[in-house]
Amino acid sequence: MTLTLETHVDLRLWELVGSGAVDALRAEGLPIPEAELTAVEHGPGFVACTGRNGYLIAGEEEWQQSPQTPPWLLQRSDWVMRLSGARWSDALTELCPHDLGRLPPGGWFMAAVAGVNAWLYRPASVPDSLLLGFDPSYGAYLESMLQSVVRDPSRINPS
Amino acid sequence: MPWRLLKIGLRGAHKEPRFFPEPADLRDSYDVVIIGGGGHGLACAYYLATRHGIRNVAVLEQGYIGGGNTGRNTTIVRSNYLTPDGVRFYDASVRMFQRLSQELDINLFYSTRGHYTLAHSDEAMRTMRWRAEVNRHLDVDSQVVDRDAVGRGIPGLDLDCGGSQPVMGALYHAPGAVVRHDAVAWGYARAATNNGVEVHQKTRVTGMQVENGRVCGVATDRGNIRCGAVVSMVAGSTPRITEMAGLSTPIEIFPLQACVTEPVKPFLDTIVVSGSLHVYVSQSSRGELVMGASVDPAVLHSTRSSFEFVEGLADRIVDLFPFTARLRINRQWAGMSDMTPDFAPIMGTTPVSGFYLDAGWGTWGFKATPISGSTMADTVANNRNHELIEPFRFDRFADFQLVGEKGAASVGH
Amino acid sequence: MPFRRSEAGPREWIDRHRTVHFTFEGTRYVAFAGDTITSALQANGVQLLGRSFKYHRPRGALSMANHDVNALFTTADDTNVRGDVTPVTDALDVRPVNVSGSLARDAHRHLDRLGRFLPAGFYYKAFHKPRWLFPYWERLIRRRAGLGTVDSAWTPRRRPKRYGYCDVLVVGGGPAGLQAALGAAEASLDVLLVDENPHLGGSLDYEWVTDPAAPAQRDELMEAVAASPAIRVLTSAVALGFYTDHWVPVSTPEGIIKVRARGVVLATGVIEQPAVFRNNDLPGVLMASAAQRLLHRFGVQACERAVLQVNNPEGFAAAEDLRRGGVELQAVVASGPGVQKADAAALVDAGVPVHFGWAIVEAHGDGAVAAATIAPVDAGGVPDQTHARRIDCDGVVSSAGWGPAGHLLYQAGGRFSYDDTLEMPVPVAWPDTVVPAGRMNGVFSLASQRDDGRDAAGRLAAALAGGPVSDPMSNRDTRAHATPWPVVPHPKGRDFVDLDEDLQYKDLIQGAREGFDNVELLKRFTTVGMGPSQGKHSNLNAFRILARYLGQGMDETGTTTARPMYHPVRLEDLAGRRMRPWRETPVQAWHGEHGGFLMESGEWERPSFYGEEADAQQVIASEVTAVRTGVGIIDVSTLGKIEVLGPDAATLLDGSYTMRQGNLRAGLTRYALRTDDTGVIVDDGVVGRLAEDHYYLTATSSHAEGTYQTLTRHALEWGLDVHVVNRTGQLGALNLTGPLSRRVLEPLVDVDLSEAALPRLGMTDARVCGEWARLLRVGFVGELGYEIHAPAGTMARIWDALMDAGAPLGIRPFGVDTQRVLRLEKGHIIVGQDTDGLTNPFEAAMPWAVHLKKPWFVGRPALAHLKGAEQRKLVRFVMAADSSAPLPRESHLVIRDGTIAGRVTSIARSPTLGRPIGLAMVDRDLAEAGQALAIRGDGGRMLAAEVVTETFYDPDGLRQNADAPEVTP
Amino acid sequence: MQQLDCPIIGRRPISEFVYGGEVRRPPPGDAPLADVADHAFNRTGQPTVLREWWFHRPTGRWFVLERNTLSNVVERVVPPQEVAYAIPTL
Repeated sequence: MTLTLETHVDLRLWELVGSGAVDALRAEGLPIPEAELTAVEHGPGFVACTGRNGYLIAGEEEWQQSPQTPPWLLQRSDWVMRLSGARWSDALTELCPHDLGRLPPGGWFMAAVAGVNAWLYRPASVPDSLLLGFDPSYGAYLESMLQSVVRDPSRINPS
Repeated sequence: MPWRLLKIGLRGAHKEPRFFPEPADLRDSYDVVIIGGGGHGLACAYYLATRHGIRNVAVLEQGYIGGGNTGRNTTIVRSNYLTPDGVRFYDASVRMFQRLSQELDINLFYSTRGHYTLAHSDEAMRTMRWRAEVNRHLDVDSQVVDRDAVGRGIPGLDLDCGGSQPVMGALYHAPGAVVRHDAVAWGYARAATNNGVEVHQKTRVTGMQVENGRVCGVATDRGNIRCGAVVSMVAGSTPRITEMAGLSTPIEIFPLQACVTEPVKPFLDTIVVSGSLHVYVSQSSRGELVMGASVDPAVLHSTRSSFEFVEGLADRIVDLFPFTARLRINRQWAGMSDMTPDFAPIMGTTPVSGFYLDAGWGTWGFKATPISGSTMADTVANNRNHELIEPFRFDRFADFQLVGEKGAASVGH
Repeated sequence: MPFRRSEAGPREWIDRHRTVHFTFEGTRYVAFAGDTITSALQANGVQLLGRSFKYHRPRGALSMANHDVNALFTTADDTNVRGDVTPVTDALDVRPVNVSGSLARDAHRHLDRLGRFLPAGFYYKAFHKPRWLFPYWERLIRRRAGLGTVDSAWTPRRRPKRYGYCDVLVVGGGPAGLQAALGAAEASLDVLLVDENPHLGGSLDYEWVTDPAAPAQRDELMEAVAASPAIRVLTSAVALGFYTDHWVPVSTPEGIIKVRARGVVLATGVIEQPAVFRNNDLPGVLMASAAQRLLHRFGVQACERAVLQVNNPEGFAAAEDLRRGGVELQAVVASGPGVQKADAAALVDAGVPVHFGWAIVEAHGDGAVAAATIAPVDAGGVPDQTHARRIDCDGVVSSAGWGPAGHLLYQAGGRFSYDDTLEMPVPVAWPDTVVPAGRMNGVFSLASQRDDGRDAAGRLAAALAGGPVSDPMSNRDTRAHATPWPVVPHPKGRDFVDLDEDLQYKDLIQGAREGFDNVELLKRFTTVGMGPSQGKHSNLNAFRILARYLGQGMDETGTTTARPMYHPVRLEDLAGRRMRPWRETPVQAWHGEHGGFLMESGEWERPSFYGEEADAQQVIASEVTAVRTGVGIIDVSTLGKIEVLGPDAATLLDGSYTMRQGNLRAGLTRYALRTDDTGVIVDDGVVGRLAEDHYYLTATSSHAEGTYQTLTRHALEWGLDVHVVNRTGQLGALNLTGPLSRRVLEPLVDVDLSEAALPRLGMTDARVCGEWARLLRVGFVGELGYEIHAPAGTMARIWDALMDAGAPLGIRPFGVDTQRVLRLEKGHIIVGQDTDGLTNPFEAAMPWAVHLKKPWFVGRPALAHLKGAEQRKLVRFVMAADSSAPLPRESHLVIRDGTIAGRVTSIARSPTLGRPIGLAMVDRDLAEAGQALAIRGDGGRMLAAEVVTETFYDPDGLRQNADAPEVTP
Repeated sequence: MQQLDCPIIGRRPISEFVYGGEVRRPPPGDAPLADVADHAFNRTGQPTVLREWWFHRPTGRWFVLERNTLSNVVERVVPPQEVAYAIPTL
């Protein structure tokens, strides 16, 4: 069973924070996640609610950094990778203490992966794949960690 | 074959005298009650009896002697501290340790091995130099050595540390030693009891009587005791005792863990500490690697072990000594460290008359055993702080007069 | 074929169709695939497997279960290898540990004769007088230490660790464990079943083979487990310990799996305990379960003619088993409450002499068992020598009783109590979600073990469902399975209680007599249970001996703590894959390609300067000059960068920093100093305001995360309406600085860079090279300068564009070391270098940075009292320009009247001023202008310096004016 | 490894958290030295149920937990409003 790692997923990312964020999303015609730490699919990406009046938008939109009134729109440079294959969650058992096999399609999760804070999104419409995003300064490190997991044929799983 | 062993062998082992007397009943009054039958408490009792003629002393231990941090530490003795106050104090301790086997007539296996504190950054090198300069100013043998000298002094050390945080140099402290920790407690216990002190194991202090700002007794699970002086030398249990005395302190309790490997033939003759990697290691006279790291991240009054501790420690030891990868961890354990904000102890008189405190040892209590015992005995006998412990006085926090030991303390044993 | 192999058995682990060749002490042997080192050597008739730790006594197989360390070996790349459980592989080269020369002719074997001179704790009593001789003895003793030898050429095999998850973890694949796994699976729980052996089955494979009902039950259980989709199985998998919140690391041949279970069934079984008699450690003396393991798992007969001591029903069954396996039973002795004559019926019928009320008092032999002496014994283990009989034999097999493998249950908070009926400790209390089952729980018959497993699973399922948990059903046996006193002390000793540590009966008695008469002190004094097998075969007997010595019960005597690991585990396995997060700035590649001399700085790697290390001083000086006279550029992406947004942003920053930030005008920045509750400096940086409700600030690289955490916490505890966004890695940053910096930048930006439009300390959003960026006019290095912060994805482009634009003006990249010199020339501090863990702003000579007019900020209550009370102060000093003496170094001491009066915190030869300058933290009365300082340099050489008060370079900051006339490079 | 069970983020391993220490309320800016020193240094050292700050790094959230420092059991998650206080401003 193949497991593949796409090391650079081309998505534009924006962070929307401050009062009026929901209205702004609505005004842009973007879907609105129903609760904190959940996400809804949006084109090739998603809209995730990361906290009170805080949203992470991943998609194809190009905006300007916002005018200086709330809600503020901040450009993000997250490094995004995609792990694909039926056993993607097994691969992450080496790097992440959470049982990601239980993350449902459409599920969103923020956790430490190989010691780096990351967000994880399992697109509802693409079976067996996971998007991971994180601070770009850790990109080369996490890429090397994930590559070594994907390439290691000796991966075991209790079975 | 030493004469003593010949004698034992020829006459049969069973004729050896008891180390400790049979347990006695608790009396209802003593001159001095020492809470805590670890190294500090037993040493204090010994010096009270032998140097100050105060023999009507009870040492109360809730478990068994030496069963707390005395029996849980990694047995390192050194004096390469950062502040002159700390250096003087621990230097006096090292000097006492060096002759303690003979004084107590018990072989403590006091073994001078040399102590390297590795530096992996410019910042660490600056701190090492600072310590070396202060040490040498006070005639303590410490020097900064460069990377090559570290390589020569510690065969098998990977100076590149597995690929990150390479060793840049070290503070080398020749007098650094290891010593059989249990034997320190036993030696003091025997010598103290031989001089009239009573040691009561399995005796828990449950309360303290303070009247008009003066201590007049303690309650125990075996009955009440009247006394004129109470000395608390209980490390991780300190806040429970100070609460009984109605005192607030800055002491917080954090678990400190350690572990040993199976015994292998000696290959590591020195004590190696890495502040940046947060590990320290030495090889015991049995051949085990004795290893430790920094305290656990959160307050906890428990000696439970955590797996993440051995994982993290192993990860770093394998970086430092790659060939030890195949050694196996046999056993892990934990003690409770009484930490202070400035990483220096709190010693001497307190606002409660007759109540003396010896606490705040953090991760360094064992190496202070003889000097703590002797200076506290002197302090109790004269009801004023011994000059060596004056900088560690109880009320220094109220005056914002802290001891700056924290700079040397990211990890240090 | 080797002579000891028996006929093939139904459950054996070996594959008789595959042979492997291995070498032991230079001799080649043949074994079968599936053999362990110990079984293979036994099969080849090699009985002498090791030498003991202290006396170098000959040792052979004892438990065959990794409960002793008689058989430890060194291979090409490992040592202290456990022969009982380590498979032989082709071409394996095995040597014994702890011998000098060969096993048979070990040079230290004569130490055995010195035993009487080396009693327990002997080393506390000798060697320390005279003091000067101790190092001699110490060297001698140290050479004797340890077992195996490590090889400094070994390299780590860092294999990944994994996380595992299940509803129910079942530890132990014997009858109780198998049944518990099935029970949990039937309750729709996801089960992970682990067993340290390479095959499931546990005692079904060797102990129950004489029970006619057992094979069918075994097959039924094994098939059901294999067929259950809810059960995953891991074999050769050791559960190392039980940690907080059902965290059980399992060591497997492929690496460690850290299992998080919701509930755990501990069906870990029992550990057979040796009988204590003289020479009970001779090769050929082994436990009955070991003989059965050898026979049924490996097809090896432990011996041909045996004398057996059995104190329990299992022992009689084992005797019958061995007899049927072809061993001649010369005599069977049996004593204690665990013995019922009916158990011996089969043996008696077969004509085996069975002596009730007798025990083995001594084994005889030189290097291997040749005979045993048996005698009637009383309850105290005292033999009636008048009836003693010596019987020739080549094997002595004992089944004295059992101890629970209760380590994990103990660690989980379970409690044990000694059961006077069963004559073993049994669990009496445990958490609802950690349940014991099977023999460890005092349940012995096959049917009851299965019942117990089923009950355990049921109770656990109820607990996990949050329902009421019924009281445990007692499946416990109601008869003894051991003798309370399996000890026959011998006047001549060699009656071993702890074989790891060579401890004899008299050692324990002596320890107790000397006052070490509680379990913990006895353990520490005698070292009982402290060897590599951690008391698995020794603790119970030692506690029995102490209890009897003290005349008290077993529970009153107590036990020692069962600490992890259950079996020792390799450092490399614990370490796992090397994971050290490291970070890169957006310009990282450029530095490498352009000669940056990179140094680690926390998780980052930063250029110290651009050039060769050997030329460092020269290169740094030229970089300084480039900045002072032209233009330089430095990557400062590692700075913390934090956005503070919302109506209460000003309140948050006013409360968090020492200086006022609420009155900052939009478009300006201000120095920002952060202290803690004690008034000690924590960090510094710059706070800028973009709008009424919008601030942007920087923190030092090492405090970026800490600043973010502090601000978010304050926002909560002060109940503020504010968002704090950490953009540290999201944005890159560079500082373009020097008198020509404006000229380089101007063509690339869409904003006016005049002093009026973007003044000193100004901040604005702008487009640089068409990309969004934020410009900050900063002055850390003392020249006109622009920090440019931009998204990580665009930073490299901006950097390149600036390098191109600056090329005609001689732009130079500069590194951190250069920046340190530049800031020193300006007298700016570096927090953590010029300050220490106790420095407050007044000591750092920065009273201007503390706005005590603010009613409150973190640290204000303390600083209000500390002002004017400082006893030391940071000062600037200069040294003579022409001195050829080596400079003092940072951390060299200031000495006055022979005492320490301060220390140098920063020092450099200033390229701009042409003389050494520095900062020192000195006693307050030395902090006056013109004060002479004596600094003790390398080699104790005293060096003279003078305190100055004025900033070394450009005290009025004229050079930071954007409209200042340009100097010509 | 211990887990902390927090609102919204669920059960998380303690390795994802930063310990923030005991929740304490600072004295006013002009408090007497004794009060300042008491707040700055003294701690509730004895075993008890302690209110503590815990920061969850992956989601950037602070939690206030009441934890028994003897048994290590988290007994309650405290809403931040319960520990909030107003700071004096200009």
